[in-house]
Amino acid sequence: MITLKIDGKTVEVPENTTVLRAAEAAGITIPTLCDHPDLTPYGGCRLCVVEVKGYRLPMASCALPVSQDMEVITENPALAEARRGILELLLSDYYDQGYEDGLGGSNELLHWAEHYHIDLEQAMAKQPRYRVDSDPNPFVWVDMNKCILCTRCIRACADVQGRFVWSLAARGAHTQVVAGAGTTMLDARCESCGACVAYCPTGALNNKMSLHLGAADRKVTTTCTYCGVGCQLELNVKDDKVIRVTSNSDAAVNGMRLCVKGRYGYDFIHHPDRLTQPQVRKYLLDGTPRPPGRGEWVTVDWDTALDLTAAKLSACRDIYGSNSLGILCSAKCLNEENYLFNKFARQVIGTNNIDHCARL
Amino acid sequence: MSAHTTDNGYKEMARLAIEKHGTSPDALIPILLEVNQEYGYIPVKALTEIKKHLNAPVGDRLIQEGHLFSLASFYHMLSLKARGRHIVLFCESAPCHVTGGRAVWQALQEQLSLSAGETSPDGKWSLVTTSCLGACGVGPVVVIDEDMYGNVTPERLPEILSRYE
Amino acid sequence: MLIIGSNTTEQHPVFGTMIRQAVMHRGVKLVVADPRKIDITEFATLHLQLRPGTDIPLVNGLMNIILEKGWEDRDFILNRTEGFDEVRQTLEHYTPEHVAQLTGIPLEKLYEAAEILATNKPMAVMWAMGITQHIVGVNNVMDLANLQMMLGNLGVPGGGVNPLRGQNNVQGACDMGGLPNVYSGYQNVTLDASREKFEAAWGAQLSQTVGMTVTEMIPGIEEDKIHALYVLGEDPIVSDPNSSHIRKCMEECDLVILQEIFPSETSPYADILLPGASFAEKSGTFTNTERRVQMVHQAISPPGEARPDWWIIAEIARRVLAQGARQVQPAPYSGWEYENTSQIMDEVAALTPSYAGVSHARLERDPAGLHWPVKDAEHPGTPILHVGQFTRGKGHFMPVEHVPPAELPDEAYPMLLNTGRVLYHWHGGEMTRRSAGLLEIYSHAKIEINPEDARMLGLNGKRRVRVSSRRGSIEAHAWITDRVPTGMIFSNFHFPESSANELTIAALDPVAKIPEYKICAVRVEALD
Amino acid sequence: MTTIKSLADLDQLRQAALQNKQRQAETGDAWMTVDLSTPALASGASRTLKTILDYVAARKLEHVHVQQTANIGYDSLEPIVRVVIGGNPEVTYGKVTEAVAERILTEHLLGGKVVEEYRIEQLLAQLG
Amino acid sequence: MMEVKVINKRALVLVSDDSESRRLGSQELLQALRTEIDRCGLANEVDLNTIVDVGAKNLLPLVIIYPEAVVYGPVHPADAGRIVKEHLSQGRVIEEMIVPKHQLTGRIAWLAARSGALPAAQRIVLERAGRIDPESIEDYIIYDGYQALTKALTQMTPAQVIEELTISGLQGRGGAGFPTGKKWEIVASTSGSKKYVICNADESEPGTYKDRVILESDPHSIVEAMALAAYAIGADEGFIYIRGEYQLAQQRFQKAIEQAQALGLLGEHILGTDFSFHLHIHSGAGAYVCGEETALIESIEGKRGEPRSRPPYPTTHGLWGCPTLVNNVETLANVPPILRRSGEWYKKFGTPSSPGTKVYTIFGNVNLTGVFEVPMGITLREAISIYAKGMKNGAAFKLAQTGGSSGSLIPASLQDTPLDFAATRKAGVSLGSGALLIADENTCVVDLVKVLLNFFRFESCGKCTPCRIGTQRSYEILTRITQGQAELDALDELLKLADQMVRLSNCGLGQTAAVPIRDMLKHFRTEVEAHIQLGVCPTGVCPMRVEAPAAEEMQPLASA
Repeated sequence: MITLKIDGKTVEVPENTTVLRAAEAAGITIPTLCDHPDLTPYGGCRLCVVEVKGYRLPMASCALPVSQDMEVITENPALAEARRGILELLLSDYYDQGYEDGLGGSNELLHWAEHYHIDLEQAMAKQPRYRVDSDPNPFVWVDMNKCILCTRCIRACADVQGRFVWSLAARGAHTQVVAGAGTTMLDARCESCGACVAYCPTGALNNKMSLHLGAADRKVTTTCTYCGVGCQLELNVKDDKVIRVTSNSDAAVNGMRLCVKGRYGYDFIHHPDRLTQPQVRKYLLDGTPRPPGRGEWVTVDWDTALDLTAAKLSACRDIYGSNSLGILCSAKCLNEENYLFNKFARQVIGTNNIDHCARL
Repeated sequence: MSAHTTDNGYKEMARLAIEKHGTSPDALIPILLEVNQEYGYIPVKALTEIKKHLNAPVGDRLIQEGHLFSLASFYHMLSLKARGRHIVLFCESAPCHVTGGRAVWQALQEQLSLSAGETSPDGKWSLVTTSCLGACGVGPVVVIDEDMYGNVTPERLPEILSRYE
Repeated sequence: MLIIGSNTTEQHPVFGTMIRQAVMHRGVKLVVADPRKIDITEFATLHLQLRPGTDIPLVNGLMNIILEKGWEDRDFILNRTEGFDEVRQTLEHYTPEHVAQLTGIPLEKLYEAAEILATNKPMAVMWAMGITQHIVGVNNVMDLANLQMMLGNLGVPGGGVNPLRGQNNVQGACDMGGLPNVYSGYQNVTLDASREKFEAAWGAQLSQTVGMTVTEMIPGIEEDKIHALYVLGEDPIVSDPNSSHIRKCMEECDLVILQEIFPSETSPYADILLPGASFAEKSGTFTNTERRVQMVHQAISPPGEARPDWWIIAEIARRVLAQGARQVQPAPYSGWEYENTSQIMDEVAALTPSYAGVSHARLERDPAGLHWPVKDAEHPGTPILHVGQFTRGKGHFMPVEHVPPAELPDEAYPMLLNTGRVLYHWHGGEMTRRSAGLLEIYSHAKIEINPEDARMLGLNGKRRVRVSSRRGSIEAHAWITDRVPTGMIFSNFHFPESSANELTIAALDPVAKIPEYKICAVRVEALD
Repeated sequence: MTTIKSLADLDQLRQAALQNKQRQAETGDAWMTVDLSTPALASGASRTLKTILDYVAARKLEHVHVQQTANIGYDSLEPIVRVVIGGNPEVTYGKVTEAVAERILTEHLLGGKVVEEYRIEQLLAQLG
Repeated sequence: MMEVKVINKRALVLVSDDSESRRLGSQELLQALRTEIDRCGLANEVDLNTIVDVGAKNLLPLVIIYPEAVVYGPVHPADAGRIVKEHLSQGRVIEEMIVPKHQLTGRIAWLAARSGALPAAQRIVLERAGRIDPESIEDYIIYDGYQALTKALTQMTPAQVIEELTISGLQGRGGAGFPTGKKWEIVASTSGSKKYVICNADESEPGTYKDRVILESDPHSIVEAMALAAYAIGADEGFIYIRGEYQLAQQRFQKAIEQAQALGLLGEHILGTDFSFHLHIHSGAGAYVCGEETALIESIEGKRGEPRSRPPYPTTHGLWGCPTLVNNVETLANVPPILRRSGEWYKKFGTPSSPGTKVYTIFGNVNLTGVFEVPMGITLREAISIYAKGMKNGAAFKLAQTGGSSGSLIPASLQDTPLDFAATRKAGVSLGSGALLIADENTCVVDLVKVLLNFFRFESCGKCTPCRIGTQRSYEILTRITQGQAELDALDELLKLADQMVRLSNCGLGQTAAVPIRDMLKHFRTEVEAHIQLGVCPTGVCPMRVEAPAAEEMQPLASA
């Protein structure tokens, strides 16, 4: 363990902890943009500079390992001025076209700009440098005018997804983030997991499906409906509609990770094909024999449908015996629902003919 | 060059370069330099071929075209754009600048009818600026292909350029 | 780590990313056994490109080498297991040379794999349907257990025989008694004690015989054994093997009740169609492949008149019980009056020892979820099974012999068909085909064909093929790729119009009744 | 060449090489040493070298040995060529273009007369 | 046979001419000296000039004569004849007129270290340059080659090698001047089974080509030095990172490696001992920033040359995370002579605070360009007058830039500052790599600084904000000034950007990119303001009108 002083507070942290994390442990927030706890430290944006006794110049706390008896100051007028300067430089390369980005006009960059009382109007670039929506990926919106080259997308793709779609190209003033060999994301073997979007602090990468839908009213944490990993995700809800899916570092199984289906495969929920009314075949209502192909559908109310179902099931049971019925429950449904089906088959029908697609 | 720019050509080139330099990470830039030398630039197809040979995690990364592209666009001796038959390198650093480089640069652009980074339509010349080549004692310096010319003046240029077909 | 029969990065993408990171950042040595060059092989120290259906020879061969080299964990075998000698005898036939011949894996790779797997501890085995969807599925799994017991890799963190369950709540559906042989918590229906317990709880007489599996029920229609099917959120036409046969059976069924969120390929065969709620529209729990029980929270209301499935089933149950011949006595859990799923979970907990400590209130407090068994309200859950002791006491080695697949390529059907899923779609594709972006990226079925085969078949730039088996035929786009070896094609079943299951064979594992989706013989023709 | 194992080995090698040079000097042969450093090459040293080699070859001057060295430090006086004949003091020339090289060969090597105006001392004196 | 070539003797005489000296007769002295020099016919060989603010009041007026750097004082007009006759004509130092060393104070105190020997004769690093065939290991051995290595391996422990180096006081010649012995000591004492030696030959600082001269002229000296370093720190593998543009140096070095291997001086069991050392060449691919040692390491590791955050330093966490010694070519070239002779021997050269010699490159608007090696502590004036043979076409000296693009702009008024590490640091200028760009009165400082910032904005790796964006914004402002488009507050903006670059950049590139801006505004503010306020470029270099659009269109590299 290493003991050091941050803003006068004595902090004890394990070796190889960064000053930034040590400050966090002490409840001190240091502004950052390029840093994220899930990602390899980068030390690029320089917003997190602190003063360290023995060093002539401010040090980037996100990349500085603690050392014994270090004395750190995280905020003072000189550092505030330095941060303001960094933000002004970043903003001088940042251009907002003014479209509704679904972030409610806020992102991490703008948050800190506001925190340090920067006049956005004056500080922002006066013209765009890149085409907006420059990648055809159906899920990821790319607007490099908002990119501050923090490389969180690059590191997210590498450190979280293990896919290496994004990288930096060129250098100096011409440095930019590109997909693959300057191709489209999909051509660069992007799996559209959206990790890059999840980690982007400026909205340069954004969720295309959610772009003009505004901010969510609330977020509901739930478990993904696709594979057996059981990822936790946040359904962002507005006007009783899911407008976005986000991930959260707190999720026990997956953290910020999600796959393309989990993050973007949610629009089936609102698909017009959804069944919204019980339907029964007309012949059942008419009490006539079943026509070939079972005949036409009739939309009915629940009572009709439920009564009919119950009547047909009990009739079948009573005529052919309990074991003439088969119950297929579902690996997509809740535990509670599957339990009820098991109870239904065994208690109500009296059969063990219950199965689901575990084998398929 | 055309024989090389077939898919098989790229494959063969990638194989040879890997054979020579290996697949460890420190071989990446030497491999790219080799390709650049072979083609005068680095075709994206060649990156794909190289990548195929490197497809095992290298340290904390899996080498994809993107990383190779990133390297190729970072290092100035590597080009991602096709170049002309002759590459004219002009040193634009301060030492050459104060000894008359500006005039030479003007003259070069005029005589080749090219701006920085351009290739002539007939594919003969590419004009490229470079930072210091370490021959400041004889600046201004122009390099054409492998030949370095020191103490260049606008007046000397036509004779120098005429040496190239 | 050994991944066998799992295309992890496409089927369980988030686990896939974790495995990638483990290789890159923790230096985990990864061996992937798969007939295809799936994506995760990029991260593998070694890729064993075995012939389909030769998992048992491979695993036996690896064990043979392990014994030859003396890498087995003698203490573990002695203290924790039984039946090792029989396995040892069986393994004698699986000499590395013989195994190399059967699997098509070069001898030196077998040795290399055995060394990696035996000398890096702990070693975890990850497997999925590539192991189970064979006529020898159960034996495949047992053989993997043999391997892990031999190496002492059970009951330790980072070890184990880890199945990656296909669907989100396949684990939960099994846990909850959605199986013909067990009640919730794997309480056997043929065991008097279990049956009596549930009879007492539910107030009804229960059947003593094991029921039919899905793969028996549907063909059972033809045999007049089954007259009615009540199907919840499943699409047997697409997901079951030999679709044309399924269609014929469904057509004949007297009564088909389908409870779904979308009209499916199965709905033309339904008589009653009940609109269910999607996962976003109801609350309850799912249990993931790690046995972790987690909350599902309702975020929005169901569309129109759609209702949560638990509500629908309870309504039907009440109505069925109200009429007809079957009597239910008053009992602690005989009723069907549920206001929410929390009450249902309380009933589950009361009747299911492994879920005894699970309640919604507890899960709300701890969003990380609980790994069952959770023995009571204070029990912390069980992330790792078999620590110190197996459930049954000693781990039992089961000798396993190679059985060739049910249908192998022949002159008429010279190619081998392997099936599975792709990243962008899921199962029958009911949901993913209704997601615009997913469909944009992956819009139609693609048949993976090796370039060499493509040349032999005269594809010659043509992109459409017809694939036929003894059971049916589909047309689809060809994806010429060296992901598949020569002689083998790969197809998915996400697109009804060209579903692989038109072709697959309904040959079943004798124990688990799992169809052999992974292997059948087909013929491929180029189309214009 | 055997490998070196000690200071004595190294010294032996050094002595042998020195003696070899000494013997060469005693023959009265001539050595022309051309600077082939980068500034030299940028100033046309490769052409100078070629001129010298061609001249020597054409006239079959077997007693003239051409060798290379590198940068002595006067970049603006490149190409620099050094001439030593037998045991005589060496003469260093600067700005040795092809034409100057021919003059040096003809006048100095064959004629025994130093081309004064291209002696490096002369060139340096002119500068200040 | 081949003697060291000494540059033509040419003297520089400086007479103190501040107000105190004048009061004591410096003007008369100057006149007397001029007359005597003319009388003796030395007008073409001796440069007579004045010096101000020498700070040694009790000795005034004083006379300093270079290249010997002898200080006479106080000197009366009557002494002029003797000085010219004895010292300048006959080359005899007049011992009794020399100021006692302990009396030297103020700004010329450093001269105490200057002995009477001719600096240019004291070649250590370039001892063999231009004398031997660089492609012949025999030539190298004839001139004492591999003696140090043989001596070290057979007679010295690694600790003794480092000790000798520490005694010598050698400081890194790449620019920072870190004590070399100390650096070796740190790497040697860091635990780790694998260590590396890296020779930084990525000499990209514009105008610096001393390392190229060493590698092209005497590659074996670096092979030997790297083997010595490896032995001292316990490494068995080394890389020399040579600029990709230095093809000739690469070829010659490759040949040297092969020759050394053939003689058993590299490879396994060198000289039959347990010491093994494998040396590889790694070619750069065109990136200035890779001269920064951590960027260089990243580059070897197959990545973009982005400097790492420090600490930790390469001495503990270098190549592949292993302890790594990174030394500049010139630094290493000093090592074999030190070990062959001794640390004490080496300390006799240069100044007490900066022992040894320094290799300078000099170019620009001067008569003789090239490379020269002198003891630490010569002045810029000396370099121009004596080694570069004065300004070209008789133009006036306006400014020098020392140490390449990142170095200081030194105005004529500071040309008597001695060029050693301590004195330059004190004067607020950086000695850097030893490049001396000499610019005359026809050079526009704004135009020059714009060229420098153009360089930096392309050479910045792009990683950190202050450097990537700061260099670009600075360049844009400078461009506006040269186009007559700037307001006076642009200069405040420039200073603010410079301050951000210095304080907040991740590495030296961004930090030093600000130096020329600051120096420009410190020494040449009037000239800059003339552009803005008068709308004229005093030297007539800048166009003072918009020629082309200043803003650059940038499209994503993505082709989509």
